[in-house]
Amino acid sequence: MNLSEKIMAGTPVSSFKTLDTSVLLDRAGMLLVFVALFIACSVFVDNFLSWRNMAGLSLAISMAGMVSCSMLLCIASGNFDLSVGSVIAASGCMAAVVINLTGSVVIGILAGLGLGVVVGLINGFVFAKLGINAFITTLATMQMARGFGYIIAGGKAVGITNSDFFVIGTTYFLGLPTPVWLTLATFVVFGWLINYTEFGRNILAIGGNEEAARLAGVPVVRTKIWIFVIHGVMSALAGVVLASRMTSGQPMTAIGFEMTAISACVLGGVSLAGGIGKISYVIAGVLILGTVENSMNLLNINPFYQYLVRGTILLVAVIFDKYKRISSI
Amino acid sequence: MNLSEKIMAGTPVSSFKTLDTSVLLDRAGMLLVFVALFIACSVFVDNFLSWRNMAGLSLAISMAGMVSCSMLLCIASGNFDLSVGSVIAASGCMAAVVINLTGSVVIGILAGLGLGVVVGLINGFVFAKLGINAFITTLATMQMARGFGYIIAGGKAVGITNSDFFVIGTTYFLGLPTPVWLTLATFVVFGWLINYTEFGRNILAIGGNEEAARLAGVPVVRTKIWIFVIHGVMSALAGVVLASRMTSGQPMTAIGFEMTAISACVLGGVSLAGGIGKISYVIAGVLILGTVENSMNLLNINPFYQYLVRGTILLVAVIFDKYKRISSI
Amino acid sequence: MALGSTVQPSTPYLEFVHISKSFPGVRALEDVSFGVHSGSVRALVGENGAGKSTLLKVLSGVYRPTSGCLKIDGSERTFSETSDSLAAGISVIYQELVTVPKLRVAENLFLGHLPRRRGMVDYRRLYEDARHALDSLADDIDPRTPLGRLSIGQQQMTEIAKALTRGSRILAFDEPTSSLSAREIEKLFAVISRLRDEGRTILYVSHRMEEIFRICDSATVFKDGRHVETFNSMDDLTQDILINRMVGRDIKDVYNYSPRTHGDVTIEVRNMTGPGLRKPVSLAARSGEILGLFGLVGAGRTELLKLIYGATRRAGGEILLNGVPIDIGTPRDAIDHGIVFCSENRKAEGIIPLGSVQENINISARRRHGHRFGIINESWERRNAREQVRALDVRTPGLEQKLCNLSGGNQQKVILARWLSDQMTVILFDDPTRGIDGGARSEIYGLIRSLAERGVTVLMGSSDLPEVLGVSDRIAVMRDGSLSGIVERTDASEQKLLSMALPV
Amino acid sequence: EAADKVKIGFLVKQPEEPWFQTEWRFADKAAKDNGFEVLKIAAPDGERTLAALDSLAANGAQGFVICTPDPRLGPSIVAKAKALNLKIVAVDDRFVGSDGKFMEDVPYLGMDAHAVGQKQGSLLMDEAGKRGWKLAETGAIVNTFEELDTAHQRTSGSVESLLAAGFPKENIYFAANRTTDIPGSFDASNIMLTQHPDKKNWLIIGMNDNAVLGGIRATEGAGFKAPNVIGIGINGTDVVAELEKKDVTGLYGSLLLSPNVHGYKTTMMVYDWVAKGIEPPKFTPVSEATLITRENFKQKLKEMGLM
Ligand SMILES: Nc1ncnc2c1ncn2[C@@H]1O[C@H](COP(=O)(O)OP(=O)(O)OP(=O)(O)O)[C@@H](O)[C@H]1O
Ligand SMILES: Nc1ncnc2c1ncn2[C@@H]1O[C@H](COP(=O)(O)OP(=O)(O)OP(=O)(O)O)[C@@H](O)[C@H]1O
Ligand SMILES: [Mg+2]
Ligand SMILES: [Mg+2]
Repeated sequence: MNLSEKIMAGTPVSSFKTLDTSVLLDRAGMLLVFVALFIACSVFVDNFLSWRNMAGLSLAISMAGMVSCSMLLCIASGNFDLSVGSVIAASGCMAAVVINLTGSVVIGILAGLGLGVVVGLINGFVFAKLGINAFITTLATMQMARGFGYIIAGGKAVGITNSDFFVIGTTYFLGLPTPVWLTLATFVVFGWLINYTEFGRNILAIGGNEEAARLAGVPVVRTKIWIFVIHGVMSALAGVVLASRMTSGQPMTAIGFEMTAISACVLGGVSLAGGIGKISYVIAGVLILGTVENSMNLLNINPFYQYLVRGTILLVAVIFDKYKRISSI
Repeated sequence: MNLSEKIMAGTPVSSFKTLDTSVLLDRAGMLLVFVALFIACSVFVDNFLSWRNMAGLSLAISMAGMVSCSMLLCIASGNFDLSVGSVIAASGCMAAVVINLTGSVVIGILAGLGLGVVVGLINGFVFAKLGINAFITTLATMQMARGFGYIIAGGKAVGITNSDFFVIGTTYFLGLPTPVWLTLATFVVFGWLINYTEFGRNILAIGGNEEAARLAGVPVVRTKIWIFVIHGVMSALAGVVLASRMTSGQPMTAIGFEMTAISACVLGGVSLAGGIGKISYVIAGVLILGTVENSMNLLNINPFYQYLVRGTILLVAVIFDKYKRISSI
Repeated sequence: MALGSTVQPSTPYLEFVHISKSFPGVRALEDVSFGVHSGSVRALVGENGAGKSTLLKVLSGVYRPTSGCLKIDGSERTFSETSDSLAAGISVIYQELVTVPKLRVAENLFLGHLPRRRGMVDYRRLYEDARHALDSLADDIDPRTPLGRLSIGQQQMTEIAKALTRGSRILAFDEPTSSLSAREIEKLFAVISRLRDEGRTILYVSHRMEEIFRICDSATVFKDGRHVETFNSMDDLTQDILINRMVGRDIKDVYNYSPRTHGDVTIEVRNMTGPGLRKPVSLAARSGEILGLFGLVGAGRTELLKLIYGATRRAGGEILLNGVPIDIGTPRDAIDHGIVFCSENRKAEGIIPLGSVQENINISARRRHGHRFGIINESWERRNAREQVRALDVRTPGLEQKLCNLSGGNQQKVILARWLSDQMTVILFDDPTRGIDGGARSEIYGLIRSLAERGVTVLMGSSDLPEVLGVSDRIAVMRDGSLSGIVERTDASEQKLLSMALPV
Repeated sequence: EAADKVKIGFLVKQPEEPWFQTEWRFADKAAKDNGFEVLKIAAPDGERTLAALDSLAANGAQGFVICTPDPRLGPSIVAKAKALNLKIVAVDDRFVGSDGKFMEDVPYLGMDAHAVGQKQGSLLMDEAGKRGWKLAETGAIVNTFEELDTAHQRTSGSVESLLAAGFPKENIYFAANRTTDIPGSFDASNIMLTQHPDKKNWLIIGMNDNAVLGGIRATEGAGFKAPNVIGIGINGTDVVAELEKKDVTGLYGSLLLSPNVHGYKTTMMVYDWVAKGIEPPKFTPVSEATLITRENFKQKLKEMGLM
C-alpha cells in the first residue's frame, strides 16, 4: 500500500488536510493571541495605536527581543541561562568605564562585548565540559557578573562623556529607533540560524534527545559552549545598547531580566524541556509581554493591580493557546 | 542457576563492597562539602563557632529550610514553583491584616495558611489539570500573589498589635528559636513523606518517567495537585512565621526567594529533571547557602565582593561534589 | 559496489582484543577477544545481561573499555566519543531507540551529517536522500513527519535507515527485529544481505534463533560477560547446540502448549473507537484464555490495548467485565478492575529509570498489599521484590540497583514482575518477550500459561508469528486500524494470519 | 486639544515603597484640587523609565515629575523629554550629568540624602547621651545597602555624624544587607550582635524604617532590652505599628520626611508650568525632617494628613 492509497484510506500517516490546518494554527501559535490582544488594546486603550506609542512600544521591547532570541537557543537545547540580566548590567558598565578611560567608543564596545564572551565561555565550559547543571552554573555567574559590574562601576552609575557612543541608542532610521532595527536584525539572524544551519538543527536535536544527538556524532559539548557564548555576546550587546540609550552604565539595571527573557520564550510556546525552537514563538512572547506592560501604563492602572493583571493575562494567554490547539486537533 | 549460585559464581550480582563505598559517598553528597566548609569556617572565621552565631545561623536558614523541603517535592516531580516568595509575603500580610481585624491569632494564622492553599490549588489545577507548564503557571501566580499582598496591606508593612502572635517567631525552646524547631520538624516530616509513603514514591516516579508512572496506575494529576497545595501551605506557614518574627506583615519581603529555595535543592544535588528526592540533599544545600552568607558577613566582606564570593563558592561546591563522585567510581 | 576485497581469512577486518568493561558492582565484559571478517554477518548471542550490548557500545565509543582495545583492518583504534567511531566507519543500531521525536524523520536520518550547501542545510537534498534511504526499508514513511508520530516499529525502521545513511563499513545491529513484524524483517534481511555482498562487516545481536540461522554466517556466544565460543560456520551448528552453549543446558519446546478449559467471558469490548483505530473494534475473551493479537507494524494493536487500558481516551465503545459495563477513564481505573497492561515501549512507558529495582517492582502492587494509610510497608516490599527477582531470574547486583543500569532484557523482566506482584483478571501484554533471551522467553511463556491456568484472561499483542501461533488459544488479526478477523488456534497457520494481516 | 484635560506624569523608582505611595496620593490630591489628571507609572530601572516616557507622550501628557531610579540617567531622561516635548521636575533624587556634577538647570525639589543621614546620626548620639551610655561599651550597627546610591549616602551621612560626635570608630559595624526588607537587615544585624558580644548598648542605623526595624528585632532576639537599644528610622510611615505597641521597643523614633509635600508641590510645579507657563525655580529645598517618637507621632502624622 503506497502513500497515496493510505491517504485515501485515511490512516494516521496520511490526513494531510487535518495536518495542514493544525500545523498552521500551531505555527501561528501565540501570534494569534497577540493579534487578539493587539486588537483589543487598539479598541479599548486610548492612544495605543498612535505612531508615537508604537515607536515607544517597539523600543521598550527591543532589549527583551534581543536577548530572548539567544535565550531561545539555550532553551531549545534544554537549558536556560540566568546570568543574562547581570551580563547586561556588567557589560554596560564595562563599556562605559572603558570609553571614559580610553576615549574610544570602539574599544569600549569591544570591551563590553568581550565581557559577554568571557561569561559565556565560563558558562559554557563549566556546564558543557565539567557537566555542572546549567541552573547552578548560570546562577553562580549571575552573581559574579553582577558583583563585577558593581566593582568596576564603583557601586553607582557611570556616566559616559563621549557622546559619539549615543548614536547606537538614540538615533532614528526610517522613523524607527536604531535599537529596534538591531532587534529586527536579531530576529532575522536567529530565525535563519535555527532553521537553516546545521548548528541550529543540532541545538534542536540536543534539546530533543541529547543522547541521540551524541550517538549520532553531533558535537554536543562544542555546540553547547557556542550556545552560551552566543548568548553571552547577545546579552552584552543588549547591555551596550542599553548603556548608549541611558548615556551611562548602570550596575543595578536589568535585575530579574532572566525571567523576562525566559518567560517571553515560554509564553510564546517554547518548551522548557527543549527541542522546540521557533523564532515566531519568541516574537509572539515578547510582543505580548510588551503590549501588556504598555497598555497597563497607558490605562494608568495602579501598580499593585498591575501585578494582578499581569499574572492574569499570562495565565489567560497560555490557557487560550492551549485550548485553541486542542480544539484544532 | 538460582540467585545464590550466581552470587557464588561471581557474576554481576556480587561485589557489594565496591557498591557500598560509592553509594555511601553518593548518599553523603553535598553534606561532605558542607562539612568541609563548616570546618574551614570554624578555623578561619572568628566567632563562627559560637553558640550565639550557630543559633543566629540556624534562624537565618529556617525559612529557606522550610520552603526548600516542599520545593523538593515540586522538583522531584520534575517541576518547580516560582510563586513561593510571593506567597510568603502575601500570607504574612493576610495573617497580619486578619489578626488586626478580628483580634484572633488563630483565625489570622488560618487565613494566612488558607491563602497558601488557594494559591497552591490554582497552581495545581492550572498545571496538572489544564496542562499549562509549571513555569508560566507559577510565574503568573507569583505576580498575582504579590499584587494581592500589596493590595490587602495597602502597600506598606502591616504592624501586628496582638503580641500573642509573636510566640511562634520570637520564643526559644531548649536554647533554640521556635522557628528552628519548626524547620527541623519539617525536615523530619518531609524526609518521612518522601521515603515512607506511597505519595512520596509516586512523586519520584512521576519525576522519573511520568508516562510510565501513569501507566503503572499512579494518580498523576491528583498527586501533582497535592504537591502544589502542600508547597503552598508550607510557603504560607513560612510567611506566617516570618510575620511573627518581624512582628508585622511585609508585602515586599522575600522577593526572589524562589531562587533561594530552588538553588538550595539543586546545589544539594537534586536534579531539575526530576526523579531524585533526598531530603539530605536539601539540608546540605540550605546549610551551605546559609553558612556562606553568614561567614561573609562575619568576615565583613565588601558587599560587592560578596557577589563574587557567593558565585565562586556555588561553583566550587558543585564542581567539588562532581569531582568527588567521579573519582569514587 | 563492493568495498575492497572480500573474505580474507587471515586478517579479520574487525577485532576485539582482550576487552574488559566494568561498571560499579558489575563486570559486564571480561577479556573478550574475537574477530570478524568483512563481507560476513556475525551473530552475537547470549542470555540477557551477557554483555552483548555493552560490547557494541564499546565498539561505538559510548563506553571506553576498562582494558583491551579494538583493531580495525589490523590497526589499533580507541574511541572516546561516538563521533570518532562514526568517522572510522562504524554504525551501531542500538537496542533502545535513540531518536529525537520532535524532529522530522529526515533530520533524524541525517542527524550529525546533514547535507549542506553554502553553509546552510540543504533541505531539498535532505528530503530526497531521506526518501532514498527509506525506499528499501519503509517506503510508507513520509520523511517530513515528526518522528514521534510513528509507531515503535516504524521508528525502529528509521533507526536502521539512519545507520545506512552513513555508508559505514562496519554495521552492528542490536536486536533490530524485536519490534518488527514479519514483513519488515524480510525487508531488513534483504538489506543486510545486500550490505554483506558489498563487503561490509556486520554484527547481529538477536534472541531469535530462526533469524540467526537465516542470515548469519558465523556466531559468537557470550555468557556472563565472557566469550564462550565462536562458530566460524553455521553449517554443522543447530539451534540446540547454540542454546546449550548460551544457557548451559537444553531448552525444550519453548511454547509447550497444552489445551486448557476456558471459563466464562471476562472481558468484552464493544465498538471501541479512538485514535489509531479506523473502524470500531469488538472482541471478547474468556477466563483462562490466551487471545493473541497479531498485525503488521502500525496495524493498531498497541492502540487497541491502550484504549482498553484507559491509557488513551476512547472516542466511543464500551468495556464489559464479567458482563458488567465498567468505566475506565485512566489506567488506575483499569488496575482497580484487575486489568493490567505491559507496554511494548519499555523505555518511554515502562521503566522509572532512576528508581531502584525494588521500587519498579512494587510501584503498582503496593496499593493493595504493602501499605496502611498510605504508609509503605518496607518489609513486604523487600520480600515481594526478592521473590519476584528470584522467580523471574532477574540479573541485578541488588534490589537497590537503579533500573537503568540493568540490561534490556532484565528491565523487561522487572516490568513483568511489577504486574505479577498483584492479582488480576485480565492482562494486556504488548510484545511481552521483546528483547528477552531464549531461556527467559520460555520462562515467560510458562508464566503466561500459568496465569491462564489460574483463570486470568491474557490478551497478547505480538508481531512474532511463531510466538503468536505457539502461545495463543485464539488469534485476533488487525490490519490498518481495524480488526480483520479472529481465528481459532486449530484453524491458524502462518499463511492464513499473514494473509489476514496484509493490506488488501 | 484645548478642551483636553492637562495630563501630568508622576514616575517613581519604587512604587511598592510607602514613601512613593504617599507622594502619588498627594499628587492625585493636587490634580483633584485643580482639575487635571496625573498618570502614575513605575520606573524601576532606566529601560523602563524611558519606556514610561514614551507611553506618557503617547497618552498626551505635557510634563512629568520623576524620582529617577538612578541620578545618572539624568542626561538621557532630559534628552528623551526634549524629544517628546515634555517638561520635567525632578523629585527626591537630583539628576547628575555625565561630568558627575548635578544638572542644575533641571528643576528639582528634594532633600539631601546625606543630610538626612547626618540628622539620623546626630539624633542617635543625642539620645545615647541622654541615657548616659558609655560609648566604649556601645556598638553601632550600620545596615548598608551599597547597591542603592541613596542608601549609601544616608548611611554614610549617619556614620559621619557619629564620628563627629566622638563615637569610637572601632565600635561602628557595617552589616551589608542582602535584601531591602526586614529579614535582610535582621540577618545581617544578627551577625554583628554575635560578633561583638561584649557590647552592652546598641545604636541601629539604616537607610529607612525597615532597615532599622530588622536591627531592632535582632537585638530583641539576642536578649537586649529596649533601654539598651536606640534605633531611629527614616521615612516615618513604616513605624506606626511599632510605636503603637504596648511595650516600648528599641525603636526610639523615626525621621518623618514629607512625601506629601513632595508629591503635592512638584505636581503643582509641573502643572503651573504647562498650564500657566510659570517656570518653577531650579532648586526648591524642603524643610528639615522631623523626629517622631512614641510621644508625638500621632499628632505629627495627623498634622501632615498622613494618618
Ligand atoms: N551503565 C551501566 N551501569 C551498570 N551496569 C551496567 C550498565 N550497562 C550494562 N550494565 C550491566 O552489564 C551487564 C551486561 O549488560 P548488556 O546490556 O551488555 O547485556 P546484553 O547482553 O545486551 O543483554 P540483553 O540481551 O538483555 O540486552 C548487565 O549485567 C548489566 O546490568
Ligand atoms: N500520537 C500519534 N499521532 C499520530 N499517529 C499515531 C500516534 N500514535 C500512533 N499513531 C499511528 O497509529 C497507528 C497504529 O499504531 P500502533 O502503535 O497501535 O501499531 P502496532 O500495531 O502496535 O504496531 P507496532 O508493531 O509498530 O507496535 C500507526 O500508524 C501509528 O503511526
Ligand atoms: Mg542488550
Ligand atoms: Mg505496537
